[in-house]
Parts: sequence; structure tokens; C-alpha cells
Amino acid sequence: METEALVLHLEGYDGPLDLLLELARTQKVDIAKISILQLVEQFLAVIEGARRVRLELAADWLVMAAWLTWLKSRLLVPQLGEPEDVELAAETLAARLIDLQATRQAAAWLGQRPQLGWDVFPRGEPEDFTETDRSKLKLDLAGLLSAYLAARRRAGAKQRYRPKPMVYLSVREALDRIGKLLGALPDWASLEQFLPEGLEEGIPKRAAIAATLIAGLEMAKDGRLNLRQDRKFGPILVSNRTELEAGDE
Amino acid sequence: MSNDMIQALRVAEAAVFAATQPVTPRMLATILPENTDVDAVMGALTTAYAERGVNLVQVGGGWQFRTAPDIAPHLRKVVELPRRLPRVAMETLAIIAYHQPVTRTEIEEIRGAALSQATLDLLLENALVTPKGRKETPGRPTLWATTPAFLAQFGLNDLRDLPKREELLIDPAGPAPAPQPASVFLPEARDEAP
Amino acid sequence: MSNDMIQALRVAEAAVFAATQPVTPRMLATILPENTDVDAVMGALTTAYAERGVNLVQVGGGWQFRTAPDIAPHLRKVVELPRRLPRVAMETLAIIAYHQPVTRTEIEEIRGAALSQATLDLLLENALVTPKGRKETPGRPTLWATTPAFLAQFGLNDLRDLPKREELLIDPAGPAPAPQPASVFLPEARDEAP
Repeated sequence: METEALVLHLEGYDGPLDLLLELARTQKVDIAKISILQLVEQFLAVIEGARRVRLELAADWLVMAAWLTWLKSRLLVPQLGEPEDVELAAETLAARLIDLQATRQAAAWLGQRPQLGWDVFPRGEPEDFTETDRSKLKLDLAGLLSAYLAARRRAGAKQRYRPKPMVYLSVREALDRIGKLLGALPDWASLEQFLPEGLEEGIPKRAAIAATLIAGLEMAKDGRLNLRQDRKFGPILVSNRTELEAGDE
Repeated sequence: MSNDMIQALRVAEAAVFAATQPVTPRMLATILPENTDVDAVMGALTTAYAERGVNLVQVGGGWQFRTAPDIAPHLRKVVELPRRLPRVAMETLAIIAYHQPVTRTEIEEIRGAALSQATLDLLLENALVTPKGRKETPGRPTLWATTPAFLAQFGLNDLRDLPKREELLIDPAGPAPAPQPASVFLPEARDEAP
Repeated sequence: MSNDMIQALRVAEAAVFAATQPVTPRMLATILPENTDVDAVMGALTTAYAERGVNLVQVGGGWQFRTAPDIAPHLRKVVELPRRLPRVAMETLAIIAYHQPVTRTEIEEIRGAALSQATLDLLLENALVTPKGRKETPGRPTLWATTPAFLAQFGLNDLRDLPKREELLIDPAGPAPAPQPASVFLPEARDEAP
């Protein structure tokens, strides 16, 4: 029993179970038939030896040592405990050692297999005969809708909403136009002759007519001109009031 | 054939097989037993593979295994990797879908960006959009609309299966519900009827 | 041998030669002429390559060409080799292979030692193990299993190719697995040191 070597090399063991298995193997018998008592004594001896050298021994080693101490006391004085418990504990320990032994054998079996990239090599330069057909389109409705939203949002962010500038003729402008044109036009000129040139048909023109009429009514009230409409919806005629009055009187 | 020759052939065969690049005669010389006649070995190996599905060929100053030319067509496999449409094309397609029939100028106004011919060509090539008459305004611009292929691509039975614009543009701060200045006087009905 | 058989052999040979991964019988069936007896073809091909520098083997449920193991020493002169897995990693791998799917705690119980991050990283890096769901117990710990790369790495066709537990325990004082006290001076042994 190389106790001294085991003490010095405790860190080489992968945990208490690893050491136990190694101690069991030194008994050179079937692990299923090893003497648990002898094994426990050897383990405790190794741990005791290690503690003399290094006081700080990892917790799991000491937990195992404590448990084995309990097991040893029951094995030595069986009548103190329930015999079934002790037997069960010993069997469990043996079973776990067998499991670990099997694992170790499995690892060894795998290890001696020819390994890819070490013992055997695949083809270094494989040939690929795959052709990629990119002619088809991948489209989905969610993409279409989010594209629409993105386009609208972006366009919206770029051009802030501004009301269309007013191009309609104002009453003030109509007053100016009538005042300027009144003397130059023949008597009883049509109201439409006071409209600016180049008006668009529809709303702009009708708005201009309305503004000019309001301006005309305003000036008639001031006595600066005369308005006349011979029939319903007929043309509205405008004349210079002063000249008319002079003629009448 | 001597045992030495057989072993040399096996080593050369494995070396060329496992190499990631053509194996040069110099490299073979370091791998094969000393005093091996590299040319003789490679010659014998070339002959051994001459009638096989894989041939030993000399490329780029070295040796390499290559699939026999007559076998290659058997191994050819076509993988479909569908493309996505670029973002610009997707946006244009969406605007045409929602505003059809629509002129190019109108698309540009809605997107707030110029529409390149390449984008329109891409949609035409894939038969997603098609001209649909002309607008009776000065210049008689072409009107664009989506195709039956468009419906098929998106798994739609009918254009009415598209979510309504009001359902999509739920952001009250967003620009969309506000009519574009230019389209104030366009008849509303046409916009809504996809 | 019939001309059809020769041609089938050539096509199968080329297909397996060209592929990066093991070629499954199903894949071969699509490449070979209809009504070809795939098993017969692959059997004949295996025999043809048995004594060569390159062998046909069944791994991970498919066929693959690999260099013959006895050639490896020659190839190692020119091929850069990865590090072999340390004993701790091999044992952990063996536990996962035999007990999969298995939790980390279960692995640690069987080895009677903590599983280090370094060991898990090493197995994951080599793609030998992979998470496979979670165990429906408190904490829902991750379950670990081996991968197809594990089968390929060790030349196994199937997990059933692993020796049975009873076969492993025939020789309890088996020679190989005994941990040599000297191994403590290897860097990997320190990984798991308590």
C-alpha cells in the first residue's frame, strides 16, 4: 500500500470516489466482493495523512470521510445500528464504485477507437455539386404591409403637412381693382369685367365673383358706384355713381 | 506487386484523399518510405482509379482525387434559395397594391422619393405589376396595377383580402390619414377601391 | 459483374467520396438508378476498399470514406493534429453517452466529482454533446445528450454500437483505465481537482 504516494498525490484523484475506486482496485479482487471495511480504513488513513500535510482539505473529501467513519463504526459494532441500514450503505457504496468502474471502462473503450481527425481522416477537399437556384422570390404579406407603412411614414416625416396657400381673391383686392378700373370702363360694365385675368374655372372663379360682388356692395353703400341686376340670375352691371347722378339730375 | 509497393500505394492514396490541397511530389516524398519511386507509385495509382467513379488527376502541380466527369451529373443537386425583394421594390409594390391604378408620379409622391427604372423593371420581370391603361391627363401617363401573379405570391385570393389602409395606418400622429396636398381634388373613391 | 452493377458502384463511390458528411442509404437511393440494391452495392464497395489506404465505413447512420487507421502515423507528418480529449472529458462523455439524456447533477453523482466548466466547454466546442430539453423536476435542469458528431468522431454507426455495461465489467481489473498517480502532473487532471 503506497500510502505515502497517495497522500502526496491526492489532488490527482477526481474526488473521493475516484480515490476509493483506486484503493479498491489495489485489493486486486472483484470490486463487488471487496471488503468495504478494509477500503474504508484505507481511505480514512489516506485522508488523515493528507490532513497532516495540508490542513485545508476540500469539503467533499471530509464529508465522505465522515460518512465512511460512520459506516466503519457500524461495520465494527453491528448491534449498535439497524443491520439492514449498514448493509444497504455498504451495498450502495459498492454499486457506485462499480458504476464508476464501468464509466472508466467505457471511456477507455471510446479512447481506443480510431478517432476522426487523429487516427482516421475524412476527405480533405470535398466536392460540392450543389447548385443554388435563386430565381424564385421569397415574399410575404407581413413584409408587404410593413413596407407600405414604412413608405408612408417616411414620406410623411419628410414633407410636413401644410395647408394649400390661399389663391382666392380677397375683398380688399376686389375693392382696389374696382376703384382702379371704375373710371376706365364703359357705363354699366358687367361685374365680371372687374375680375382678374387667368382665373381658374370652378371654385377660384366663383370665389373671385363673390369677393368682387361684396366689394361692389360695399362701394355702393358708400355711394361711390351703382349696381343693377335686371332679372334673377342675370348679369350684375356696375356704373360710376357720380356720372350717373349727374346725368339723372 | 511487392508488399512495399502495396504499402506505398496505400499511404499515397490516403495522403491524397485526406489532403486539403493538391499533394505535391515533394510532399509525397516526405510521407512515403525513403527511396520510393514516387512517379511509379502515382502512375500505378492513376491506373487503379482510371475506370472508377473517382479519378486521380494532376492539378496545380500536385495530385488530387476528382469525381469522374461522367458521374458528376448524377450528383448534381439544385437547391432553391429564394431571393427577397429589395426594400425599395417592396415599398413600390405595396403602394401600387394599395393605390392602383396609379401613375409613376403618384407613386413618387406617396413614397416621397424618386422611383428608379431598375426598381420598376424588377417588379415587371417578376410579373408582379403590369401597365393598365393610361391616365387621361396631359402626357397620358401609364397607370400601374398588380397582377394575378402578385396575388399568388402573397397567397391572396383577391385584392380585397389585403388589410384596409385604415386598419394599417392607426397611428394618429402618422402622416397617412392626412391627404397629400396634391391629391386633394382627386376623386376619393378610386383610392379606396383596390 | 454486370455493367449496371459497375456503374452503380462508380456512382456510389463518387457520391460518398465527394460528400463532407456520411451519406445515408436514403440519399444513395435517390442518386443510384431505380431498383438498385443499395446494400449490395455498398457491401461490394466496402470489400473493394477493405485492404486499401482508404476504407469505406458506416458511421452515424451513413457511409463515409476514411483513411485506414494504420496509415495515420505517415499522415501525422503533414497533418496538424488537434489535442486529444483529457481523461475527465472522456469519462464525462462516456457517462452522457450511456445515460443520455442526463443532467449535470446526475453526471456529477456518477463520477463523484464536480463537472468543471472547462470540461463542458471542451465537449461543446467539439460538438460532441448538446442540450436536449429540460428535466421536468424542480429547477428544470438542462438534459445533455450526444450528437451525430460524437458518432462520427468515434466511428460509431449507432449508439447501440457502444458495448453493453456487462461487457465492460467482464474484467474488473482491466489494464487500461487505472488512473496512474503520475497523471496528476498532466494539466487536465488539475481541472477537476477538488
